[in-house]
Amino acid sequence: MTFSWSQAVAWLPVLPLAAAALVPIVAQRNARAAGGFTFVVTLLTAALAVALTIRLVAEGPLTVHLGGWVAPYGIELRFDRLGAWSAPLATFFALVVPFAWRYLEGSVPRERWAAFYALMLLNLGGLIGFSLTVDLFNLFLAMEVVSISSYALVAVAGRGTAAWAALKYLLLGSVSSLLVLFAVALLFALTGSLNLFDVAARLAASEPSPAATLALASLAVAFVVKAALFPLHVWLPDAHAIAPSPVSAVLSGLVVKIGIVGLVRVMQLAGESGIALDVFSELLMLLGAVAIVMGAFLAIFQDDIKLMLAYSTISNIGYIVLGLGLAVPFAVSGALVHVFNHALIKVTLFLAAGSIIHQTGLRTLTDLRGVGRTLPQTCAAMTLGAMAIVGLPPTAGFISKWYIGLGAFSAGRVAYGFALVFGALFVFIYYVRMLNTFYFQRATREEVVAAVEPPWSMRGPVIALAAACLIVGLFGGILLAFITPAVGELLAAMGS
Amino acid sequence: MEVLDLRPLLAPLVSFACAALVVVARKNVFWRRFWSLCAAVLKLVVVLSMLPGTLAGAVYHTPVITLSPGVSIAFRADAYGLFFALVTSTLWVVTTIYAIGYMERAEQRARFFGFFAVCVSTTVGIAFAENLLTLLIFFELLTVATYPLVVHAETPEALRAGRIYLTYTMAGGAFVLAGSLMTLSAAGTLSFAHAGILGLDAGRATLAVIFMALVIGFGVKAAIMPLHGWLPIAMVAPTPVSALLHAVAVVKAGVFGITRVIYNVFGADLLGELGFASYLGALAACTILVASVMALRQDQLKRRLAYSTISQLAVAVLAASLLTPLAALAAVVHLANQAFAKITMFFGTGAVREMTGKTHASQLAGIGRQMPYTMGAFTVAALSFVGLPLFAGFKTKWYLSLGALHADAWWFLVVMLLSSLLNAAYWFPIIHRAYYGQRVAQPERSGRRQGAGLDVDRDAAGATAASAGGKREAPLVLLVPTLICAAYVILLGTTAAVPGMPTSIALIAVYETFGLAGPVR
Amino acid sequence: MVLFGVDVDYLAFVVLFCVGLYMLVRKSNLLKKLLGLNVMETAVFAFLVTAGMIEGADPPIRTAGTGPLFANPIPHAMVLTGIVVAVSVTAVALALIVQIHAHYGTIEVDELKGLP
Amino acid sequence: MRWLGLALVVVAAATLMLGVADLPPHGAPDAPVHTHVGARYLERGVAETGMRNLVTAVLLVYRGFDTFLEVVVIFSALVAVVALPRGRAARPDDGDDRPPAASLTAEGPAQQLVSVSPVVAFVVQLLGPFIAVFALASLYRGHVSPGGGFQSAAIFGALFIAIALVQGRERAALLVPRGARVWLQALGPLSFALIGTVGWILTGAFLGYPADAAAYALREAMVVAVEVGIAVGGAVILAQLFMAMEG
Repeated sequence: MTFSWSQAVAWLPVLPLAAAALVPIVAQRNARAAGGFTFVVTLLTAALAVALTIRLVAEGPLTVHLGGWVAPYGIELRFDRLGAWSAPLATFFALVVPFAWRYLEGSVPRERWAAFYALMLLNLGGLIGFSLTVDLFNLFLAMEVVSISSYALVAVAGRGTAAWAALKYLLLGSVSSLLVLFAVALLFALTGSLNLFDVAARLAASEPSPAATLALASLAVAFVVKAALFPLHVWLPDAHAIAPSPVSAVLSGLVVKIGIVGLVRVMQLAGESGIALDVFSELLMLLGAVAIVMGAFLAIFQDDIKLMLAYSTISNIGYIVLGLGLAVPFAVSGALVHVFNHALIKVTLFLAAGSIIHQTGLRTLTDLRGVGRTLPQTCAAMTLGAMAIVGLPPTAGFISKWYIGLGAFSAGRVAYGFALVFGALFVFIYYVRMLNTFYFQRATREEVVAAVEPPWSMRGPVIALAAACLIVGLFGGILLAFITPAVGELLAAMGS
Repeated sequence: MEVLDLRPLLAPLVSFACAALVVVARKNVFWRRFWSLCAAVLKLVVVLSMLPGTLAGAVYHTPVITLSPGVSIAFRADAYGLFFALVTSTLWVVTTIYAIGYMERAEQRARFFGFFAVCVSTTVGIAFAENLLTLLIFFELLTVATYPLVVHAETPEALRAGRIYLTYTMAGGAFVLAGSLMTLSAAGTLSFAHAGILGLDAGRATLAVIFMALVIGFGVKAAIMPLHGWLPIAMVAPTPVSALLHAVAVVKAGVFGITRVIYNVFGADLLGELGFASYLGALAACTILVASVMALRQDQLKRRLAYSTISQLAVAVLAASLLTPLAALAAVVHLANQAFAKITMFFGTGAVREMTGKTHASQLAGIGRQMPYTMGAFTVAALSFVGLPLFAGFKTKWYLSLGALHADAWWFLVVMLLSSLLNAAYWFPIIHRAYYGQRVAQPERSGRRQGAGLDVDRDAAGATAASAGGKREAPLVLLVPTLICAAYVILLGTTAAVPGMPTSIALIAVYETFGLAGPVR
Repeated sequence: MVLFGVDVDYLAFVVLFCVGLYMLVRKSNLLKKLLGLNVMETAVFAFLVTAGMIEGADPPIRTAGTGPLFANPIPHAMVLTGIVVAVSVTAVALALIVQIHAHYGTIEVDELKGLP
Repeated sequence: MRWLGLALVVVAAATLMLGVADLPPHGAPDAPVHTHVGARYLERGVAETGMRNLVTAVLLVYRGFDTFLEVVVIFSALVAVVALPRGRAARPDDGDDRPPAASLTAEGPAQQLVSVSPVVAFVVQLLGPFIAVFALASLYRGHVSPGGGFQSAAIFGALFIAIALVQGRERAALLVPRGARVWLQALGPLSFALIGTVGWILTGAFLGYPADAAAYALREAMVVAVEVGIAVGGAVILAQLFMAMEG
């Protein structure tokens, strides 16, 4: 056996997925041990992903042909600059899982912990597989792993209301999955291949057909549903707000991004096959701009902090989609950087909100007055996250807003530029209310006065993430430089 | 000559560090005060240490982070920036002392002094910003850092004021962001240059949009008339905050931003060709007059001060928009002149309120006999605003008028004259009443300091307080800063060689901008 | 056979798909919605198998006496996989519906909407 | 809302018609779908994989990773169902005045869901062993004849459900011992990970199978191991899904 780094790419999704099967076995002895085991697995996955990222920067993309069958005859996983998204994915999970250790004690009965941790690992494995694979059918399967585990994670803690939210999520999610499957089937029927680039090449070589356009369009619609772009967002707020906070963090920060990764795959397909999606990208931009404003606008009326965070996800997806739709270098780079930044910020916010809810048992702004005094560290993290999500400099959110905006203006789309810049103001209205509540109002509830800072297993991740929001804001250029070559390739293909 | 140096970065960092230390010190009064003062002095020293070099023609710059080509966070202390930094950091020392006295019994002092330090830090950051991005970053930070100070009282009124303040300034920030982005896509860079970075090739319409976005953005902070709504309302903040932030740091940052836009982003030549500046000038002229009239109608002192501030800021904006060297000089020196005069007035008002609880102009009868030094300083500032020779305000008006004549803007002289008259109309009655007015026998609200003795001054004051009309001067911590500022007002008006704030730097700034042969080169 | 310009096998897929979609969209009962989803899934599977078949070909099992034409094995593999996925989703959905029924006492969307 | 749903269906129908109208005529051997990847599998599949059933060859060898994800999907379904709170803890107050919309509520944990006639019960008991043998055959001969791991899992699962219906859940549950469940349910993903690693060691490619004729037995063993993992794991998961759903 010769060790090669590209073979290690295969282990990246397999490690968490196989470990997920072991979680119930570990938990049989001790439910708490399952948490530790899961943490170790996420940590290993993150380490592997980071190691691969370093190889990637040094040597270029790593490709593994599973089973040794060269594409298009086998399944190909690519660890390129887009696939490197799996490194932050695993890292975020490695921060969320320790947070969940203590969080679960108050919200999920002990006998279901094993299932919870297994679902987390399945979710991670699915997300990684989704971002690595360039095989369309494989993409569908990875998406289903993510989806099924997400549906269950939404309902894991709650009772009926959570189940209802999860079912709404499931019904819409399944239709979108079905659209993906249909599109894959259509593309297969047209080309006889399943490898994304092979499909695109064969489409480019054949005569343009409405069927191919239909396939791409239904892929795009499906991913737009997964990404919860504005008019198709209805499933998101309830699901993300009702889920336990570590789950909300994962769902809102990471899982919705499969829609975005999927859209990038559609862009690759369209670019390589020469199918013009002009009308569609116009629509994307318009919906993105509307989503920015509407998501923020709807967030204003929420009293529940998690519901507010959920709506802000809709707004942020608007940023990303607008950036992708603009299809100019700065905007697309900004959008892809925002995929990371939004994940970082949203995980920070949901974990901080989770800490507050866990320590006080309250979740509406009206009840949480004055909590900034009893939970100073957690609330400071929340504040930093809020500043970042609004896009105030020099936080992480600013970098992405800056580049997407720059793209809009340099593409001559001044209206979209202004929509982007001013949409954030709506978001700010809400966060000001939140900050006022936390810091500048007297406590009205005893739970708030009596609250103490959460244990370190919860506080540590929150503080680390909040610090990262700031650091990434200052050194966002590195992210940008990392993603720019990939964007160049993507746009070069689309331009040809 | 460009010199690589850490000091432009160090200056804002000092007070960031201080903010952290203040928060760490928290309950410990001594260390909190120590760190606050320490940082103020240290920063002044850092800024002052750059003065000789700048006078010799050096420009210190510190690149920090490059985000992408043409976009970086970098600091650069040119003459104009240094001048602005000198004004703020000198005033910070003074205000810190005042604030220590004033906030003695307020709640949440750690938060107050922490954010106070951050505010000043960001102001210096604005002064030393090398490009629009850095400027924008500190501009937004300033907004955020001021907010806790505005809502410090945590009353519903303060929260409402805070909300209005944020709405205005965040919208302003968004305009600056949009303007910066458009500038970047039109010019390919954001670094300020003496001749401007934009060119006619960007297209007149684009340039108009950029100009409007940037001027509106900075104009919100500079409180140009239709955008001024937040300033009077934000006066609910404690007096040192109103003084430093709403007479100096925040609003001056706006004016500073506008001048940067006019001279270093567009450039005097380009703007002269485009003619946008004259609209801005007209707007500023209106602001001067309307705000003065509004000030006349305010009885509450701080609100009157606020409208006076609006009017005075517009003077600087108007001067900058005339695009002639002398007017530009006026705009630069006005930064200092107005700041010192206005802060003197705020200090005086704050002291009066502290001692007697009086907040309205109509209540001030006889106060001049009670607090002679405080009201003396107040009078000096008022005279400066009216524009009497030997006071700082006169210098501004002098250069401005000369500049206006150069620009053939005779109407501007009329505006100046009217403004002086209006200033006289709203300051002199107060002074008159203070010295000659008879105290009406009314049940007055008592000042916060009556009765409870904390320092020596107050004991004396408290003892005499009972006898109406007796002397009850403010304690030294409040009085000394007031007097220092008043002294500066006179110094600035009489001599060019004010320690720390020589007119020659302002001259260098103007020479640099207009590409003239400077006095030292 | 061609009907409305579309191969009749594909037409069957379209009809089946739309029947499922109609059930999903218009039925108030959650179980019926789920059935609609399953019908849609079946439609897509049928489409896949149709796309992979060849007139008169043998199943892709190369034992003695078969050939020379074989159906494409990939769609079969995909459909097999797809069925398992569909079963999994259905299982989760059913479990959720049981939950909803236990909590609300109903699985009619019309009634659920009014409930907290 | 009424017409919106209908409109959606009509639009979907129109779009789909437009899309499929353009497809290459189905059933023609020269369509691109038949001449590309599939053709190669048909041509060289037997030689490359040693399997006559090319569907199984695709599932296990060419696209083994898909199948890995597939067993993961069904495993997630089980975990998902287990993760949900038990359904029977309905609110005590809503039992009487609101009649159940569908007969979802079970009467009691130990009772049969459906009353089964003795004839059916007898037939199930009679056929049970044959069904089991059929499932095993389908598993073992899956790579040369119709069948395979999943089919076998489905048959086993169906058999389990039939037994549970006839003999009661408790009796059926004995078929899958409680202590072994967590191991058996994990067999699918684990066997893939294990055999994948073995393949990696032997061939240098994850999920690879040794191709040379000498390693025939080894390859056969690996394939059967994966098939057993899929079948047993899948069957246990299906059985548990059934049990978890209502008790």
